[in-house]
Amino acid sequence: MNKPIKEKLESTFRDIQVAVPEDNRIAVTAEKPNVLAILRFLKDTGFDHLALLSAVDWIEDNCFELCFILTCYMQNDDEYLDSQRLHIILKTKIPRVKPQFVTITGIFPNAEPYEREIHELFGISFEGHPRLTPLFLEREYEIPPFRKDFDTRKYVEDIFDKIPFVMDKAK
Amino acid sequence: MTVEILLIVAFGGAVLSYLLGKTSDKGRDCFAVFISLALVAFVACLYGRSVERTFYFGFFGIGLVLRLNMLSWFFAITISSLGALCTIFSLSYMKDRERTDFYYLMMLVVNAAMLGIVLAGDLVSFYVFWEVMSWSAFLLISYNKGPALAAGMKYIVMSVTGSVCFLVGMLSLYVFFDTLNISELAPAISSASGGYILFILTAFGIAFGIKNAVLPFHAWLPDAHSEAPAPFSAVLSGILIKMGTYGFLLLLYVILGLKVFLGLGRGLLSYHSILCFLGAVTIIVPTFIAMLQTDAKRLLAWSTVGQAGYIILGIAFGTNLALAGGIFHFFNHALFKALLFLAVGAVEFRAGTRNLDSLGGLAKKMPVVFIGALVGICALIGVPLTGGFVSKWLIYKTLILEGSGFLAFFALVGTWGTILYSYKLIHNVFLGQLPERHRTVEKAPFSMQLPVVVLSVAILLFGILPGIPLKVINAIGTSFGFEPLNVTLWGIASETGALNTINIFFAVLIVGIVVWLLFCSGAKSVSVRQQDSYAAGAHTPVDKYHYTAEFYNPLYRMIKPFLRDVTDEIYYGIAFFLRSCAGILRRIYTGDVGFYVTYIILFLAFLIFVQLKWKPW
Amino acid sequence: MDRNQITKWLKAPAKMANKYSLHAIYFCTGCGIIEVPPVITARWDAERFGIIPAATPRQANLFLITGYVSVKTLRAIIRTYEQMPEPKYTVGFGSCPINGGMYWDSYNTIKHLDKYIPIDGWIAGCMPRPEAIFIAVTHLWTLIEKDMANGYIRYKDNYESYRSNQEMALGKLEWPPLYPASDEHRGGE
Amino acid sequence: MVTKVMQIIFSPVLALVVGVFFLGLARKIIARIHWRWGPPLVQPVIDIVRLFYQKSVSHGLVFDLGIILSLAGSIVVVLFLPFGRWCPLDGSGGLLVILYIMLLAPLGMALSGGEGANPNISIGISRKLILSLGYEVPLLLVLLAVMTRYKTISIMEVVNVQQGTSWSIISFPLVLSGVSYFLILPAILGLRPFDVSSAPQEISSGLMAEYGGKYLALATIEHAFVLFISIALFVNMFLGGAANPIIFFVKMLVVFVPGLFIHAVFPRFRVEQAVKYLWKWPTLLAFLGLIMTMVIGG
Repeated sequence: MNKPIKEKLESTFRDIQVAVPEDNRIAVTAEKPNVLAILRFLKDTGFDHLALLSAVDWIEDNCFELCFILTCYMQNDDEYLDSQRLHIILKTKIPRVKPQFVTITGIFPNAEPYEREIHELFGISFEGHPRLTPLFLEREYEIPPFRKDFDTRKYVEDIFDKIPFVMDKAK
Repeated sequence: MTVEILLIVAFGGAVLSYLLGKTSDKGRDCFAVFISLALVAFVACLYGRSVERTFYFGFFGIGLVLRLNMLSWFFAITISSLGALCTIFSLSYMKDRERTDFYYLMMLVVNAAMLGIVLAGDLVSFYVFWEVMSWSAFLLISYNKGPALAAGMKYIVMSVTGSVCFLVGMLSLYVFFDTLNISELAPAISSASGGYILFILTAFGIAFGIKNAVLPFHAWLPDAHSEAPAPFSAVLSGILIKMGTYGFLLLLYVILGLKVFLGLGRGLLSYHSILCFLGAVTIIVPTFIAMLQTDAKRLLAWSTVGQAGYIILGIAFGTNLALAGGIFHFFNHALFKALLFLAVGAVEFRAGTRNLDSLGGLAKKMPVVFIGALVGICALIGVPLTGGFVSKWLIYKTLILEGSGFLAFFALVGTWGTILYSYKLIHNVFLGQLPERHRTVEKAPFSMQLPVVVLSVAILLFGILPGIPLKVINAIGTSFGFEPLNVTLWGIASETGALNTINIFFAVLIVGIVVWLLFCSGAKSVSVRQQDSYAAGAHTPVDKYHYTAEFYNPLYRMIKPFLRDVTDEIYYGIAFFLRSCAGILRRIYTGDVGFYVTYIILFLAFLIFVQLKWKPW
Repeated sequence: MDRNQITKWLKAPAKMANKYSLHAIYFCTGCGIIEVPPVITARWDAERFGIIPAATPRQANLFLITGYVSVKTLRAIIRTYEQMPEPKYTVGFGSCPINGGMYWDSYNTIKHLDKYIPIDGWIAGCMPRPEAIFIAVTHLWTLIEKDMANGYIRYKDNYESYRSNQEMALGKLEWPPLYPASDEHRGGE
Repeated sequence: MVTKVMQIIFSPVLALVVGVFFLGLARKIIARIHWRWGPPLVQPVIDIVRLFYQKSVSHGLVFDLGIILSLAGSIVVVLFLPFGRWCPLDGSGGLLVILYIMLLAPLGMALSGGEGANPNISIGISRKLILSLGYEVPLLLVLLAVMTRYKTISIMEVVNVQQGTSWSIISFPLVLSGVSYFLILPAILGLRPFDVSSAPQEISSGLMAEYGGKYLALATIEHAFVLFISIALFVNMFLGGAANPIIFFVKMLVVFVPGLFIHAVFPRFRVEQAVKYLWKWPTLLAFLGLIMTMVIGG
């Protein structure tokens, strides 16, 4: 099952690398412009479930990597063979200095909270996103906390350790 | 101080106040209040006198007979006192409304007409005052335009059909006995045949049933009560409904007499048991409908229909205890229903709305009205220290001891339905959190608080010392031919189970004080602002945290299929059917002259043809 | 357990009653909550010590904070603590409320809970076993006996510093202060 | 006269002791069914003493007066109920007054809860009133059957007649009413299948959500009195009261304990399910009981 997918992908798109690390895994790395086309193509071929959208911070080569994991929603029904139960991971790199990406809620509406989370914790802004407001965090951070250059120990020292213990007046 | 001066003062006062209103509003208000208080004083000092006077005007020979006995005195005192309180209430309720002179005129005319009905000695004057009352009530119901007009129309159509039945009954009586004086009718009618009596009963029964909102004829009441202005809807449901009760009493006990009434028909099919069954059903159905209303006045209107069922049940059951219970419940219902309507009117006057889902927390803003409404619903439910309990106790005792358990069951389940909808009224209007938009609501004006306080005190007084009204009711019972109850100041003393409200009062008082001391012995409690209530640690948003809507939703889901208002649909069906018939007729009477001329010519031709052919003349 | 000694009851009924009827409200913050069900059910029955779960903070006098405290739940914990009526005791489960525990350097957990609300008893352990919880309860009894379980009194005396700590950690708080500074409205008795 | 005053003073105290003992017994029995050791029998007393020393929160005057009215209502009902040979206020109203004063307690709690202005409380009140409408239908049929059977409305007479002849639960028409009353007893007492109005998990104990120290103490005392009243009513009407209080207490125990077994293991009804159940079997039995008494009673 994954052989034909691999050929089809390579035939339709030019500068993408398709690797098959295991029998039911396909890793596709692509450039930013044709990510949307690939996503739409995969969705049409039956991978209609965006399992996860996450970001990885490669601080050494100064870039963020967005990973989209797609599966076919009904794949664990019995008419699917074991070999057909596939996970496709699509990776793309974006520069770390002013991270920008386009929203994919047009194709996968359930990506909306993922993108908000990545925006809040990594600082990657997605244009076209309906509401890019903070999702979890209570406080504001200059460096978004999930970035590698965010020093948690220093943050704890100058926020929480500054709060004094309560000296009991009575004693 | 004789009876006719009372009526002259009543009607004259109404007209005078209208004329006075042309010059100065202040003068008219004080004069109207003065007149209604004077009426109360006049009626009070007529106590105990039974008088019969006839006056012959030029009205082609039929004289106006005025009669005063214990029964009519009891009704008259209730009418005049309630009328006085409602006029005082409407001083500030009607302050900045237009057409207030017309309102006061109609209000005093309705009072005077009701006094007239109660004092009427013969059926003609009874009918005249009945019509005056119905029409002035119609004018008052449709006072504030809009939907009130439709409600007024519905009311007047039904009460006119009632009056027509009354007229038919009256004329047949006149034809048979050629006298319409009530005291002469009574001996004559006992000689009439059973069938004729049944016809009289149905004719008058329909007339009084419509006015008393017995079940099949209750369709007009919810609309009329919720659209009428608050002080008038208090009079409407407090007293005007009870004119039907007075009619039933007059018909069943004065005209027909006890033996004839109970003798009609056998066993279950006798007239009195059908009336009892009708009364019992009237208790149940409106109570469940009242539970699900979201408009305060409509809820109270449905509860009026329910409580009228108690009175019918009490009157129709035919033992001295039941009669005493029925009449005492009429008196209590007049008091607490007027109190509740006045309280809701005060809330509507201040907060601007009477929709139960959007009100809340007004107890802090309007404490006196809240206490009044609380006493009102306690009396409505029949909580022991209020009058409502004593009258219900009398009815239940006789129902049980006479062995008709199912009527008692219907009435008791009605009480539990009353608890649900009366608590909903208090909870949605006065308890709970005060919404932002009602934060600027201030206290009800004094002229609204005075009637509420007076009525609450009266309810509690007659609840703790029921002997005062029971003595008068006992006299009424004996005048109807029942053997007297031995009435003590605090209830009934009889071997088959006595009632002693003083014991209950002292028990509740002492135990209440003991519990209050126990309460104060605990650690001091800290008063907390409205927003500081438990919300699982979350912040309670203003206005969004607590408001009550669809209070009895689970019950509503259960009894929804049974709730279609069948009688309303029937009446609207008849109305639309009649309208369509009229439509057909319209095609013949097209209204332009040409058609009429052709009709005449055709008819003449037809006549000539018949004459030529058969020569009948 | 000196519960059955009538003389102690007659001498100090308030203290004895507070000891042997602790209505606990346990706040399901972190992982500690999984320890509470076995404590109140068949194997280790807490009811024999007089501890029953209470539905709302108004009915409770023992507050169990089970597990790490994130910045978001601190707001709810402060609100619940302030809604409990006076003689109230708090017990912190596990090492996270003590000093942040495993999440000592995390950006969104509260390290020392007793900077924000007074804590009467700590139970060490990265989720203490039920026996440890009962040891804590008996220890709390001795504290109550010796009048040392005075968390709520400390809270009232140093309310300003507690409040300022809370505002430093959480920013603006939506509810007004429990004991207003000028002490005229609430009359801090 | 003096014995009457003594009765009036002591019968509420006795009722309180019996009620609180029942509360303690209930917790012990439920614990044993759950294989737990369970608290000492006097645990409710300890709780009440602690609650009286605990400060509390009040939401205004109606919040306080409501709970006082509700407890006063329950205590006054106890004055009307015969306990063994004692019946303090027998001569003033009988069963009808008991029936009507019994509604003072839920009304008082509802008023004070309404002032508490908490959505949990309002849901609790609406459920409590619907449930009370549910179990009131069969209860009224049962009371009417007893009253028409003995042709009286004073409960003392009902007890005296039963002392003479056999218990009324054995005589034919009233066995139906007795069984129906027993079926709705858990609903009146608020035991597990019907404790929908004070469910701690869903609506954080409904009416008692805002009750702190002394309010909760008064609420538990009021629950103890309601326990005593409903079971004493059952024993007086169907098990023939008792010559002396000890036998009366034993009879009450016999009636109370089976309800607990159901309470310990049963999940909780929703309000509609509870009312549907109450309006089906118990009402049918009570209805038959009333018809039979009217037919045989003649």
